[in-house]
Amino acid sequence: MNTEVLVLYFAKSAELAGLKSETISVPEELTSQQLWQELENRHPRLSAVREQVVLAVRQEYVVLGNQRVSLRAGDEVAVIPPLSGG
Amino acid sequence: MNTEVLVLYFAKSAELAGLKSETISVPEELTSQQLWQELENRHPRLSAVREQVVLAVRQEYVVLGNQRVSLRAGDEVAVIPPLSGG
Amino acid sequence: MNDGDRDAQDLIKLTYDKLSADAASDTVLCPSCGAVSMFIGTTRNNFEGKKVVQLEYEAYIPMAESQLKKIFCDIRERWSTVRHICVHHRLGVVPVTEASVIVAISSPHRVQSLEAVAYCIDALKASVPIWKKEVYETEDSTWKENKECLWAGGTLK
Amino acid sequence: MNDGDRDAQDLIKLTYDKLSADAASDTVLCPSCGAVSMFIGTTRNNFEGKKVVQLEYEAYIPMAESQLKKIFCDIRERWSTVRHICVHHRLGVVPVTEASVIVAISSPHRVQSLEAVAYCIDALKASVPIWKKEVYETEDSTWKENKECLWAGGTLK
Repeated sequence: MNTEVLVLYFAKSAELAGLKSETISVPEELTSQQLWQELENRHPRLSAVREQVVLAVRQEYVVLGNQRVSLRAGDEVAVIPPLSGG
Repeated sequence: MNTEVLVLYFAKSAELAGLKSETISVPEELTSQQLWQELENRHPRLSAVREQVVLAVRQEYVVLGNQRVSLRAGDEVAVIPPLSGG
Repeated sequence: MNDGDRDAQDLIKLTYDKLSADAASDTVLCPSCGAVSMFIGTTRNNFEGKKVVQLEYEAYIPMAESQLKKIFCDIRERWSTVRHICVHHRLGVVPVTEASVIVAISSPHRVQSLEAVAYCIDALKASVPIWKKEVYETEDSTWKENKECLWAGGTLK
Repeated sequence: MNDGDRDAQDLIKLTYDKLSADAASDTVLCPSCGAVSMFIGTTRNNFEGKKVVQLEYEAYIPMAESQLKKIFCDIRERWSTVRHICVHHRLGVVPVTEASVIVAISSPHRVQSLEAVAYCIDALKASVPIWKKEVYETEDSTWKENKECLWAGGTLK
């Protein structure tokens, strides 16, 4: 089953995706790597940061890999390039 | 030979001596311990801080002991109780 | 002996306004504390020989706040005498020499707040979702990467 | 790349006026530095169960200035990238929670100024001729002794 989530893009990922946020439909259960692939399929230029990015799901960091992610309608997913605050 | 020097008292030593500064006549050559004794002779209550005091001669610290001190007219000698700045 | 002391405060502000050291230090003052330690991060005018004209910051604001709160919890576990903790981070355009971040921490004695400030800025750079773009005189720009960030530089370390 | 940078500044002020964190940090800002670290010593409201109403500071002013300059030299030897160093120390009456001392140091990267600030306040307490008297609610008072001072507590250590 699919569900609608809000995806936020920051910093370089926003420049590559060409937008700051969008609502997309994705499977309710998938791995973090598969979730990333959904985003990369929509915005192929995101592949440039694939090796140096993590996601945040409901404001918690998730690295790309085999971790299972469960999503519900309205959940917030963010693309987090390397941090540079401070 | 004696010479006249300006003695400055700070913090507790000023309270014990009852004054903040005075000009006194002391030998031109003496040890730092003897210089202290000159001050203690003038102000016996200073003995209360004898074990926790150093002098400053021309704005350089000198501990009480056998160090030789050479004084010239107008030199500044200060009584330095334990520091508590900051 | 804490008459007049407020409860321990966690003070977080992400703002487009200019930061103030006095404003940050005032928020952490407390009558039972003898020490306020602070760190102010400012915009440098150069990077590897390129002249920087300004920085631009953006943040994932709600998550930045929740990550800062986690850091504050860690600080209170490590330095139990730390009293108030304040982080002000500027967003948007920050001209050269202006402050991008101010960390201020109070404690009864100075060692704890000095150590906690160093820890706080390290942890902020490693885990708080804020980004800066350096804009050069040549009109190009680069998204920076903190060396403290685990997923910077290509592989998770 | 130090366009617009002043030469390294040693900034010392002993003053009866209220201290300001902004004033201290402003004096050490420089375009090539990304870090300003600060320590603010404030008056605590208690000491061993006694309620403190104010502190009174006095200094051997010219020697305090020369001792601070020696400390600044030591800092520049140990941390060669340290840029500007500022110490503001208040004299006379300092009410509870107000600042008695502010140390502010700038450096291109933060580790050096953070370490140098900790060193500076330790060294100041150990060797700069300034004294404080704590005045208690009970109207008695005590001349304080820094544990960092080698001749405090009865014997030279």
